[in-house]
Amino acid sequence: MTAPLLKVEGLKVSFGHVEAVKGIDFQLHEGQITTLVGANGAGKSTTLLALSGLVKKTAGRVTFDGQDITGLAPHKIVSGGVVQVAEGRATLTTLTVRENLELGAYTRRDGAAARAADMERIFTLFPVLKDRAEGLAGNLSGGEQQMLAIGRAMMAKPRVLLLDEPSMGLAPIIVQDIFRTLREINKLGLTIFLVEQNVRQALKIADRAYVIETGEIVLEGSGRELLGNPRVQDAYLGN
Amino acid sequence: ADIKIGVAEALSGGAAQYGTAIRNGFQLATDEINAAGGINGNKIVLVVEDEQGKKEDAINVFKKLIFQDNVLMVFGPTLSNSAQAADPIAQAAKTVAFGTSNTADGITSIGDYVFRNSVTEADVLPETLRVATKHANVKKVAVLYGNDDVFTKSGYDNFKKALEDAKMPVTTTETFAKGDVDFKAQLTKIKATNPDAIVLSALIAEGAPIMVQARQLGINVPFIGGNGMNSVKIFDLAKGASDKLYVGSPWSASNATPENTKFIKAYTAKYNGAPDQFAAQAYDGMYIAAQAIKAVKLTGALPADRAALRDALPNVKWTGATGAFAFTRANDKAGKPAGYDAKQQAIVSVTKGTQFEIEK
Amino acid sequence: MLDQQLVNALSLGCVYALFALGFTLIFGVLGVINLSHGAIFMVGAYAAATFMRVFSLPLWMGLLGAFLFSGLFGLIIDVLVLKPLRKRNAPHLIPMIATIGVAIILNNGVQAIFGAENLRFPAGTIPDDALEFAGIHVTVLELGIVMVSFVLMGVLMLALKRTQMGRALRAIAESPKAAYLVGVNVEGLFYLTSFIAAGLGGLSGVLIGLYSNALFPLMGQPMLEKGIAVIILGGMGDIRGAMLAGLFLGFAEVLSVAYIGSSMRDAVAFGLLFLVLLVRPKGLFGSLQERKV
Amino acid sequence: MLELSGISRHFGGLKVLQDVNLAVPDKGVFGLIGPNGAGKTTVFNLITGLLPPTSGTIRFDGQDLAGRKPFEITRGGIARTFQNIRVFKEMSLTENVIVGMDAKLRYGAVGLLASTGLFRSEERRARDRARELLSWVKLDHKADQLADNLSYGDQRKLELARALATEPRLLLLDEPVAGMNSSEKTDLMHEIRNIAERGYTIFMIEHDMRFVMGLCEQIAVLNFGRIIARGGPDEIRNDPQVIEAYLGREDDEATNEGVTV
Amino acid sequence: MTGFDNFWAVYSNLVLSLGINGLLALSIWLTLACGMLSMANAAFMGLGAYASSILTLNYGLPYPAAIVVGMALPALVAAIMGGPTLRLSGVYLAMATLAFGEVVRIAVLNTESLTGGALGLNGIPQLTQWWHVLLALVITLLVLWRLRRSKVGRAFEAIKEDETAAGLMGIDVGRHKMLAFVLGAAIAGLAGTLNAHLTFFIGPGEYGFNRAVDILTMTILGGINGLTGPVLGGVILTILPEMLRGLGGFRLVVNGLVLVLIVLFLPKGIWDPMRFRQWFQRKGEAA
Ligand SMILES: Nc1ncnc2c1ncn2[C@@H]1O[C@H](COP(=O)(O)OP(=O)(O)OP(=O)(O)O)[C@@H](O)[C@H]1O
Ligand SMILES: Nc1ncnc2c1ncn2[C@@H]1O[C@H](COP(=O)(O)OP(=O)(O)OP(=O)(O)O)[C@@H](O)[C@H]1O
Ligand SMILES: [Mg+2]
Ligand SMILES: [Mg+2]
Repeated sequence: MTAPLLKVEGLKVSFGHVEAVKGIDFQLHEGQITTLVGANGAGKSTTLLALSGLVKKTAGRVTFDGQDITGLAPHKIVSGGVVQVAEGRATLTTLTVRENLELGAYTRRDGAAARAADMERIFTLFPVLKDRAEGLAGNLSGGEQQMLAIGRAMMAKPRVLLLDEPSMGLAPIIVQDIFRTLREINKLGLTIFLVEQNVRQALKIADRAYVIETGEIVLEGSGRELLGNPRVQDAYLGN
Repeated sequence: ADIKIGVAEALSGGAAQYGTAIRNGFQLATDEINAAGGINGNKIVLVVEDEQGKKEDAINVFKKLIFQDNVLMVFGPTLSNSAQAADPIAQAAKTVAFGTSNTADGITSIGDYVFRNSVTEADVLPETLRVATKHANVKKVAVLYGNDDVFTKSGYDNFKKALEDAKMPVTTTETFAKGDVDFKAQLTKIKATNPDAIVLSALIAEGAPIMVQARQLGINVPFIGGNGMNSVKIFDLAKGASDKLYVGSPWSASNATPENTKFIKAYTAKYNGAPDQFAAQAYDGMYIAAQAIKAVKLTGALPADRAALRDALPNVKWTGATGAFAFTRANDKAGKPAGYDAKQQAIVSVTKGTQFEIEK
Repeated sequence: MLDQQLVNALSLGCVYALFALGFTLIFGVLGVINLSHGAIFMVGAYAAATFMRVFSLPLWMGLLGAFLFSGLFGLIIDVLVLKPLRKRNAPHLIPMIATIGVAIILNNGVQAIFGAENLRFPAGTIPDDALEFAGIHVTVLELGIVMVSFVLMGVLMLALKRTQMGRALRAIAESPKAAYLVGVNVEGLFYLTSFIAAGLGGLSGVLIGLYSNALFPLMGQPMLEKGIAVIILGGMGDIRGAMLAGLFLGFAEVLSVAYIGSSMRDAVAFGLLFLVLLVRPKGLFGSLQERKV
Repeated sequence: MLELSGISRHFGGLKVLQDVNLAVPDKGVFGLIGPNGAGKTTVFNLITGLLPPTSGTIRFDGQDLAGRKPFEITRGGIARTFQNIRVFKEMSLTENVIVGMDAKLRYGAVGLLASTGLFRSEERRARDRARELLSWVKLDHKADQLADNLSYGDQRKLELARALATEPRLLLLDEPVAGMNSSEKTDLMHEIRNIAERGYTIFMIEHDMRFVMGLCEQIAVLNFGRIIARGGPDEIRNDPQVIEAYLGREDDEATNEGVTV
Repeated sequence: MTGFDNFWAVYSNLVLSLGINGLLALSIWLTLACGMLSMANAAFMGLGAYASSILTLNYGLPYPAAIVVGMALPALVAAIMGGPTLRLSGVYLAMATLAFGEVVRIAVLNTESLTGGALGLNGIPQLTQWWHVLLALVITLLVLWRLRRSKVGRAFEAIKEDETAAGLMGIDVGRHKMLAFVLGAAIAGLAGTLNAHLTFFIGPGEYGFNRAVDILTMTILGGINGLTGPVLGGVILTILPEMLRGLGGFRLVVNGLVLVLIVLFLPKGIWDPMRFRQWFQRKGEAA
């Protein structure tokens, strides 16, 4: 197997006296979809925020493409190519759709033409964004905002895309769209790390999966394996 | 033994500019007196406290000076408002409170331990008006004053009365507020009424820009100012626009009496800057107090000494930087005799170039 | 008279707006009502006056010096005071209280160094004489203030609207977390904002100090009161709103002096402001959401 | 029980709801589904008095709700949860729930100031009741924690308990299982069913089809501000219009689990 | 003179100011507790001070009656202006209330025959006794403490966190806000009355912007999560400049520095039980 693109070792995060993530290890391989599933409060979002440098890691090491990025500032992590679509989307509602997308390219220094080309690419992926480009992002419906959030993250030319529950609160038809899109952009070569409550679907599209319980990784395997794992079925699929 | 005298002035906050000048005046006089051997061989020791120009602090400082530092008498506070709050403390403690900068009505009504040598404008304004009218042919005036400040507001009250007494028509009365930087709205309005002079009750921080902006609007009539404008700072702050300002006051920078010349020279040497009226009155205030102390036999029993000082003060006659000085009895609200005000001759001067010129 | 008064109102309005530009910038981006802005304003004026006197510098150097010097102060305040509070997630009024402390330090520090009395810029820094057009008097300085404030407004608005950094600043204003997620160096932009806002404060200190020609340690205090009114009336951190609200206040004051009476000026101006708020509860341009802290 | 007739709501030029007619029957679970931005939450906002309708009337138990303030409507027996969680973060779970009982605590100013026996017994009753409600949603073991420290899913459950504290007859739930995983959804499904069996009427917005189909006796579908379908789960599941607008086709490998189950 | 008499002679005013500032801090705490940043309390203090002083000074009204008026008038004004104003939120409410304060100040300046204008009112009888202040503070604390522990306190907190959600929990948001605003005004009026009858003099400059900011500072600095904080904040801000008297010219610089340091190291206010608990726990762990 090739060396992992992103490697996390012994990651711990505490809030005051509560340890939300208790020393976890996992790896993302280039070009794969990896998923992290778990119950409410298991520490999934915290893990992602720690990867992006938005919460302080109490211990652990993160290597990305062979380089230690553990203590880097959030903007350095983004410019390095690790970009997150956060829980609740964090669209900038007072900016227009186009401005949101342009801001996505904030860390890029490769010229306006390249950025414009990427924006066109995103517009082909999500045509509705093109229609609403000059409108305020706050006026988009929940699903459209989710698309915008993904599109904005892609404007950063990420090498790894971190997604925190992208399907939450979306109509079934949109959820299908989102998962389809994820697979499409994955096929374009993007590495994806997906946190989902929608465990079944996440496992279905994942190459590799981890299960987290109260801050610790308790199971790992390929998506298919875990889908068939009785413990997973029992705890997360509600069968 | 040393004679402890309390000084409660605003050394910080908005009134610090005046409080500092006052403190300097006291210090200068004290140094001179001590250098000349003190009072009957006793040195004066000043206990200086900052009252920030706030009434609560003035009360606290008065109490500290009177009850803790056991001073013989207290000078201050800087602002009339603070005096209204603090002087009753001194009155109740039977200790002389001596104001050198309080010009508002009613301060000396508080009681018979309250003294001041600051002249209320009521006494000098009629004279200023008379002189200005005579020299500048004033037939009607516009009035401009700061209506949110005791000093400028009580100045205005006296102006108003003087104008009524002199049967001088007023074309319009305008106000401004402390801290304003733009007075053109008022001045434009004044200009439209075509007065022969503008009567101005302001402190220098606003008075100077008012004069500058008036000239910029093409208003070239004389200004008739109160105590607050009586400062050589006007030549600096309103450079190029400072001419034709009439001020009346017992003290003038250009009054060439030997006492005043000596004071201005000593002050300038010591503090590296020209004195103003606040410093002059404080300087004289200390000498006046010294005269009274010289006249009493200090026993060391504080209450007796304080009472004796009070009894001796009203009799002091003194000629200092502000000219000949005597006290005159004031009445309280019920009309009974209370504290003591100043009785002094006003000098009227007008700005010309970088000088106040005395006009008769 | 009305024409002259309208000119007066325009220049007074621009005085308020000029002060408010930096003030509203820091309010908008950092979400802090920076009550030391008045002190920074004063520091800028003192700095320029001192530079110009001691080194006999021309006005533009004084302005530049004031901008850099007060900007530096703003930066220091951010690093030493506001940043630790951000890190500690302080409740949202706390930074404001801290800036009160900073203002006390600056006001009294300047007084301890320069004394309480009025200072001025060297005479002749700017021509004092008024120009006259059709009976209307204006000074070079007034024209300068009007121009500078409109130009600054234009530059700031354009920068915020059109540049990537401007978008980033607006992003921070809405949600620092979202800004982090797109890779904005949020801390860096906080520093930059503090620097520029304070620099603008200092710049306005010089221009307004030239206008009144009487500098004193507490000269920023009255401006601060009016400035707060202006930035809130304008709507959270809205540059255009600050400009408009500044003009509103200027016109309200001048016209109430002209037609109602100068002793009622502030009551009329603030009464109107009160009424405007009742009609537009988020200020003139308050479409922006207040950040929930 | 609840009846919307001819309801429209516009925001400026945006016609979010157009002539919506809905009747929520007494007892049982009623569902409202529809694409994102269809206007579902707006319907709840109108019912609870947060927004006035542009036209139309809303009746609850035969009474017109027009002009009533939100708190009056709540006191009248309608409670809700929020799509964007709105728990009181700085308060403990117990306190959160007791806030919901505000109108039910009957001690006056005197009782309050003098800490009378009535005051104490009422406060104790509130505390006991809060604990009971928290146990309904299995949060009683965290009763004294701050709500802020709960995870997303737990906060949703807390909102549910808090809404129940107002003693509603009609409970409006806006996406109660968003952010929960399947087994948690199953748990909550049981809990909601229990609540319904206790006699509450439930009106629910949800995107999770398994959840909706499993709980609701009646479902209405909103699309672009209009009701496009109404009926039992099976009818809705097979309605071509609903599939087109909302459910999507099952032509994908990663189909929505709700549809396949 | 005994030590205490001596202390009291020098510091009685300071001590009573502590109590009065404590009352002011509590008056704004009440509105803050309800999520409203109202800056009108300085003006309410002034209204109380002027109303009661005019009555005792010119009409010889007995002090208790004057106190009642000094509380009732601001409360009444608050009730009238609360209607339209309390719809505003955050800094917009702060601005509207500041504007109201400014209008009150100008009104005082312009009603000279009644209020003395800029010259203020002087010769106000010194009727405030030490126990008046103590009693006022104790009763206020008691009432607020009871409020806090009841459904009213919970409602305030809920409104502070999320007005909409509170309304949908059946809480009459408007009435509770009004209650906090009016009660705060009455307490501020009480403080104004006590202060006016302690210092012989009142003037319009005392109740402006600076006072409004001072009051807010005391409360926030002390900490708003309880009643101890505001009182403590009032005490510290009153005593601090007095304690620093020895420092001369730079004393207020130090004063400002202390303020900044307190805020930096205790960002939730001085009285922050959570932090105390944390400290104890940390010590416990270390041991
Ligand atoms: N800022 C915080 N302060 C204190 N505790 C926190 C904080 N953020 C998260 N936690 C706690 O950390 C734990 C993990 O939370 P996290 O948000 O990572 O869970 P999650 O797996 O994403 O859950 P969900 O599916 O509900 O989003 C939870 O118990 C939560 O209460
Ligand atoms: N206050 C408002 N001002 C302007 N537009 C609004 C407002 N509230 C809602 N809208 C618009 O109304 C439409 C319907 O919103 P609503 O929140 O009711 O949708 P929804 O059906 O609940 O969607 P979702 O499933 O994504 O929650 C959206 O387009 C939204 O942008
Ligand atoms: Mg999460
Ligand atoms: Mg919704």
